[in-house]
Amino acid sequence: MTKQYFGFSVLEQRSVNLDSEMPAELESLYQKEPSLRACIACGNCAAVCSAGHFAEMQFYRLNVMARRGLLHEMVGKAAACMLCGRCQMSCPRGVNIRHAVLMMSQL
Amino acid sequence: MATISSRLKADIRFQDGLKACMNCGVCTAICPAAAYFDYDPREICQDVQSGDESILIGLLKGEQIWMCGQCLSCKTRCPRDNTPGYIIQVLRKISQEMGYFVHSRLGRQQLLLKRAIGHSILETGYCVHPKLIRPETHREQGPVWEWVMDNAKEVYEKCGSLYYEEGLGGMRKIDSDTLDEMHAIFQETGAFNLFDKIEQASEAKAAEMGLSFSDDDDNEYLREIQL
Amino acid sequence: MTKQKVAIIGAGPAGLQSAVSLAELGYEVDLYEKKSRPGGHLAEWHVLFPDMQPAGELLDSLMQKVLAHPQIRLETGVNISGLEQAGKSWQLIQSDSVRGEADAVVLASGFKLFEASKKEEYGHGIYPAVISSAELETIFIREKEWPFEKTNKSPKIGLVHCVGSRDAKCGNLYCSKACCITAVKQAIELKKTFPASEVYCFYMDMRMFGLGYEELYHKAQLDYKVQFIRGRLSEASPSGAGRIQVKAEDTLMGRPLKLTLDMLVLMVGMTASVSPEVKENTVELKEYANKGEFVKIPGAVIGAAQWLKPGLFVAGACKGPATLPEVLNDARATALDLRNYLSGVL
Amino acid sequence: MAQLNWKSYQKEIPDDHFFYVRSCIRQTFFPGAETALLYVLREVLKKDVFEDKRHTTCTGIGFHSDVIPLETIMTVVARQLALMTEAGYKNLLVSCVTSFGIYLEILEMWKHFPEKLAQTREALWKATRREFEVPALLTHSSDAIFHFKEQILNKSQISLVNAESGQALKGVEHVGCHYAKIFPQDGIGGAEFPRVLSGLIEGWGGELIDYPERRHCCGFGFRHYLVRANRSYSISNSKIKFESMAPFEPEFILTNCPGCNMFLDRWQYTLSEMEGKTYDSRGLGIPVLSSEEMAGLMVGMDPWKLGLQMHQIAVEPLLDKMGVNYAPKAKYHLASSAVPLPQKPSVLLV
Repeated sequence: MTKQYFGFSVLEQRSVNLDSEMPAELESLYQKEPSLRACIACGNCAAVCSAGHFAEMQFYRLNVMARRGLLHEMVGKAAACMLCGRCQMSCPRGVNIRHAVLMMSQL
Repeated sequence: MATISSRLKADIRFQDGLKACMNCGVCTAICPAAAYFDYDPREICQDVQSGDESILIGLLKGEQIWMCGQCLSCKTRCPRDNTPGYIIQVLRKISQEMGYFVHSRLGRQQLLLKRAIGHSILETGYCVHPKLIRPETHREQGPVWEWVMDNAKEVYEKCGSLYYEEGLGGMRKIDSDTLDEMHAIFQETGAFNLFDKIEQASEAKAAEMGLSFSDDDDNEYLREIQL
Repeated sequence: MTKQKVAIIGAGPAGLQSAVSLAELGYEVDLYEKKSRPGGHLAEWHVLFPDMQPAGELLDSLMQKVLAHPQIRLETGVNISGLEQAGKSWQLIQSDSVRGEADAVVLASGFKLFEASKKEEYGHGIYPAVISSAELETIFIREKEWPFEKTNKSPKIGLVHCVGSRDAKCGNLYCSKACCITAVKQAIELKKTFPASEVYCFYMDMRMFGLGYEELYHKAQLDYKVQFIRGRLSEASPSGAGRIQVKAEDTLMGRPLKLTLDMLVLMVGMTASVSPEVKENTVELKEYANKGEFVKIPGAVIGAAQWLKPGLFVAGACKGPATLPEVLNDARATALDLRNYLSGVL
Repeated sequence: MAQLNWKSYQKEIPDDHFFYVRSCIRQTFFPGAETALLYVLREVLKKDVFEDKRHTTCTGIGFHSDVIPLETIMTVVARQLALMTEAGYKNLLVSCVTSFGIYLEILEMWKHFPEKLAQTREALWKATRREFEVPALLTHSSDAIFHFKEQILNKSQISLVNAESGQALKGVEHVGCHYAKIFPQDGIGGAEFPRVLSGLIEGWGGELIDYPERRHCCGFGFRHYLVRANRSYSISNSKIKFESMAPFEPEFILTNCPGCNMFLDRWQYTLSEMEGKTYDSRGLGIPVLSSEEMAGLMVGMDPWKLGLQMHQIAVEPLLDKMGVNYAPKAKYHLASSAVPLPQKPSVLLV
């Protein structure tokens, strides 16, 4: 069949679909850095982030992306981290952020 | 000059539309626009609630306020009785009043809508009518629509429609006295003012973009904003 | 001199504790319960947050004290519909006739759970897989079956916070306080029952105000892998084979989110149970009907007596959402106020 | 689908004496639906339905596309009400769901902001020398059909039952967003479990099927359909609905909104051309009928006078199941000399 063109297209949904299969690497990320699970998305990490001044870098959002299975998006954003570790000092839940970002960017 | 905040608050739809947002996201969850676009009615509420003029100008100049489809599904669900869809109506109104709508690709389409729907109301008394739905610009209407249009008068009459004839019934020709009344209402209630603002801002934008502009459909600006 | 008598309306935790405290202070206590058995909501609960103590243990210990005390007389199946003041004493009215008399009264009528079906978009009462947090407790105490196949050992389960609370559409703008921690407690119990399950909590704010609550939340995340999604559930709909599709916004991502579940638990909030109408010499105890307010105590914050009018005290969650420890302490404090009143200090 | 709360959303629907206002979209795409409504009410049920030929669009589509100011639409609505007042009627009967929402919203605004009502009276007087009363009752055409559904069934030879097998026909509903989502109290059954269409499906013998995206918008979106480049939004949202209902194998979709009716019909065709896919097992698509069209069939109207040939999705499979008596060959027959038939779509069977 020749597909007709109508001047517009069918779009991809932006919704997060938690029914889709979670990537296998996700479990290994949490095994390597279990403290990731303790994040409460308070935003302290993003508030003090050195890279955040120049790039769209909010660590808590990386963590949410990972949990939603959006690893590709997460890895791309994690690259902006300079591993300065200020976030780790400010995290109220003791997440080992430096190590976590390192693990994220290596996925 | 009135601030955008005060312009917003002066509109009853804004008074009704934003009480106090608590950022819960029930609106975005079921928003047909949020399903496909980088659009988030919750964030719009938060932005507007901030009252920050630079944020508000950003909204008025941006693409996002034009993404809402006005289904008003958000109104049903909001636990704080807000209606993001009403806030959008007011933002769009102000964006047109202040000429900011031409800054965005989607905003510029207001000229098309003004010329299609606005003119149709004045000329025919209908927002839409069969002759507006030309098969060549509405291929999604399918081959049956083409057939309907090819045989329009007979098909409509068979279904009990007057098809642009005078009389009492569907798709009748609306008499000139009635259309005169519509004109008078448009004049009295500011619709022509809005039309003029849309035309003027569009014409200025066309000049800025180096595109030709005219009252008829044959100009570069109109073709550009259709894309 | 005969002992002074106190009547208590409601034999839930507040009424039971009031009865014990007042009897220990030396009063005769008439304890009236509308239902056929005492205990209130506690009698239908499995374990208590944050220590996972069986609810039955607490109720048993309260009941033992009540039954063992010779000055407490417990009557169940008695619906006190109003009060009449005659001089300094109070008459308790049960369907137009005087049921008893007392020198002071404690209203301890507790709360009603928000009726989950009123939050229509969640389909409670329509879709069997949608249950309330109270119904989940009855499943835990094995009075009810799981709403999914017995063979399903890895169910996907969602818990929705704030159902009937913080919601102008339901007329309840307040926070019911106990639901966040109840969700965390229930999520952990679910993971203990079904270790392979996936459990999601949909919250707006995690209100972990009590001692040990935040720690339990932390534990739910780390040890039980409960997932917390910041977004209020917008709707639930049937997606075939008895499953439920839910929609929320993942507000931290700024994107809509969809998920299909085997069971959806609605954390129902607290609503008033009676709305007293106070007149000069009478008090009508009106049943709460969808709209109504918790019993308001004038000047409660500045430490005034917890009474509606002199001699008519109010204890526990009928004044507003409260946790069990708060209710028990409030009952003790009310007993002290009441003693001061009857001994002429207050 | 058990429905718990719908009884608490009852609205008063008048038994007679309606002032009727038409729908732009319906007159354009489904003229027979309005013919059917008037035939059912006037000829079958002997109701008084008055129409004034001077009434116009409510301008709702222009309003929701932001080219008509609030004050303008209020005054245009006021003019319609003035015609009703002049004719001595109190019950407004509205064909269009967008209009229905507009009337509800404006009446509500006038209630909460009486100064707007005063301004509108003044503007209408200045522009047209007309005066108006607010209507006593506002009825959507699907409300009216719901209200008279038993009488319609009593006059009917057919029902939503497979005439051969005796099985109830499986139907899904799609209620237009502006019917009850804006003001749940003004729709039969409210916004979450509206009864206006589900009551017809069940009341006329069909089997109602609930599906996950039942409450999702068809995707009209006003400016999203009206500007060609934006139609992606429109078709993509309809697709959410089709994919969600298809596994339940509905035999028809019942709607109460002229726009939704058109989109759910046309987008099935467009999607089939774009993606090669149809949403039924036989490649025919799912027929989409409005409550007015269904009522017309029930009382024995000829499908081709009802305008069902103007649908892109073939309705014949549904007509056959229902046992409707019709002439298949007359579908595209017109009185004038033989005209060519519509072209066949490349995927969708017709």
